[in-house]
Amino acid sequence: MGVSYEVTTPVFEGPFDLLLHLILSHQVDMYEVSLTAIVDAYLAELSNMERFNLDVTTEFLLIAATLVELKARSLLPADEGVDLDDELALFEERDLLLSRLLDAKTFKDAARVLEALGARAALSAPRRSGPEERFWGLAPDLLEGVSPLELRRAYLAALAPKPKPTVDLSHVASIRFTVTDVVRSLTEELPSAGRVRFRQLTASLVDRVEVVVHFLAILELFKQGRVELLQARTFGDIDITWVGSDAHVDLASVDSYDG
Amino acid sequence: MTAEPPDQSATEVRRALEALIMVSEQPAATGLLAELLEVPQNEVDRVATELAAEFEARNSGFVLVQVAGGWRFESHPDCAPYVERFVLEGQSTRLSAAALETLAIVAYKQPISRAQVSAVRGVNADGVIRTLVQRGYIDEIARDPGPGQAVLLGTTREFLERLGLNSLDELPGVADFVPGPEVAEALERGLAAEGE
Amino acid sequence: MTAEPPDQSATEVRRALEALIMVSEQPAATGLLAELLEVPQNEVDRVATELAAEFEARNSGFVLVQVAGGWRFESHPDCAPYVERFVLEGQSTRLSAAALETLAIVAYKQPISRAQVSAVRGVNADGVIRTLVQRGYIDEIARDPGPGQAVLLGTTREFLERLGLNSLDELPGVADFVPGPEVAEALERGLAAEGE
Repeated sequence: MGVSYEVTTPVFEGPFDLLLHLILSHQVDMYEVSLTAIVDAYLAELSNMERFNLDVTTEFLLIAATLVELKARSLLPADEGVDLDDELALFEERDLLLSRLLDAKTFKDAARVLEALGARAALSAPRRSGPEERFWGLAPDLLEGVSPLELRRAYLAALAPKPKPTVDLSHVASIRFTVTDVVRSLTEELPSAGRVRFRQLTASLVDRVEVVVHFLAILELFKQGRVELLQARTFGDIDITWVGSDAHVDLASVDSYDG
Repeated sequence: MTAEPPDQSATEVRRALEALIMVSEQPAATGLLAELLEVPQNEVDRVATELAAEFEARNSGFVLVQVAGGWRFESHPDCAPYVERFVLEGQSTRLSAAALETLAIVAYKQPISRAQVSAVRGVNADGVIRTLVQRGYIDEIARDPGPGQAVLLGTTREFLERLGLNSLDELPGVADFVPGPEVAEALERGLAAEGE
Repeated sequence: MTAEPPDQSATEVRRALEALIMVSEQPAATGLLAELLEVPQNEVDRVATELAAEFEARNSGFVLVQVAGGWRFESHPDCAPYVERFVLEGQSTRLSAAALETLAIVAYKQPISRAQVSAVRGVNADGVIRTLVQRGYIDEIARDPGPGQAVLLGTTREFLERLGLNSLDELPGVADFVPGPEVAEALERGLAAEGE
């Protein structure tokens, strides 16, 4: 590809952060940059990430899946049989990704301004000493009408367990299994099935994220040489053929997705 | 008081204003000052602005500034090296990049729910939000009227104070940050399938 | 800095002095000021005395005075009627829920450090504590013997009087109430954090 990229910041706050960094750091030779380079760099970063939680992983994977989809489209020869809906959906996906990247960039820049404002303000310390002691006695008695029992009530209220800030999982709740889970179950099912189509495999799945997880599991098995993949045309169905021996599938390496 | 010279009362307002701002622990709200001095609010702001200029012209070690809807005395930024050694408050730990970005999202999109913040960030932001709430920058400011009644977050008065802003209107417009066409183009090209 | 005019450093001392006295919550001790400004103590007193005269000549609403071995800005006695009204009317007449909770924590858990109070409340409580101290309900009653020597807070005699209690033993019992594990943890963590 000839495009070298350097990751200057080892920790990325999220998939947009990473993708933004990758794309913008390629800006030097913008016209040379290919989606393939971006996808490769992104996936390389992804596999470098060792331990992170399900939330983070799925978010990264979703973006990865979109990128892979975009890439797949560019690699495969154009075909007049392409489903227009699929193509539109892909464009929509890309625009969505683009607008989220623009958002990420916007708030990154806004954050820098807030930081500068805060740093400037921090050069001054406010006066907070309040009225001189001679005025203190004039202040209305704030405890008027407060009984010892009310004080007790306030104490109990202060010590009562605070409602734990709940983690909103609505955006990931549909994932009932991880890539590892799917790899494991596919290694059990595929040998007897021999050959299966991807759409057949995922027909019963409702949520797109689950399809993505299956897709990534298949890619993982492909990487490990357990299956062969054949896609006749863009957006066409994928034939999955089990070629692996009965040898133990390396689940440990898959763990890096969801550790 | 009956035969006072014409500008005596102006002097009195000016002196009382200085005294009140001096004893106020929070930025002294313009409305409260107007009430106590029995003058219109714009008169308070006018006199205070004049005073601020006077202290600056005198090359004072303190400044009179308008912050979070009120007036307060602060040390002059030039004196920071001396004040830093003395005031512990100035040494509060700095916000991480993640916290600053989250703060920017809340500041510009308030009121906003936790889930919405996470969506913009692309990762779960609950931990960062908790830190910002604990440090007083943001707080729950409303409830979503919708079915979930999600807590909506916004910036606090303290946020204004820490950033030295009089009101949210003083934040640079978000339009200033929207990436220019060249960045948008670079991003788009980055995502474009080659061969197009 | 090489070709600075002869009185540049005198101006700097004067400005820094104003800044430090302005932001000091207690009268700024002459010894401490001398140390921070790197000038002799009598120089601090000389400059401050000059400044005090200058502010008086300007007919300011504030005065610079020497109290308890230090210097501080105060409101001018002439402006006392305004300050009195400010203290009487400018502030809320009821304890906020947050302030009452903070007071209750100090009352039941004394002696307790600021950090521990903040940890139990889950938000920084310094502002509320300052108000409670000024109102005379709580005060510093000891120092943590640990490495940080944190100030430990407790309730005052005034607090007991206002609540109509003879002693702390008369506070309604809370023995049957066991705080949740996170409160216990907050108490421990608060102490540890302050010791750092």
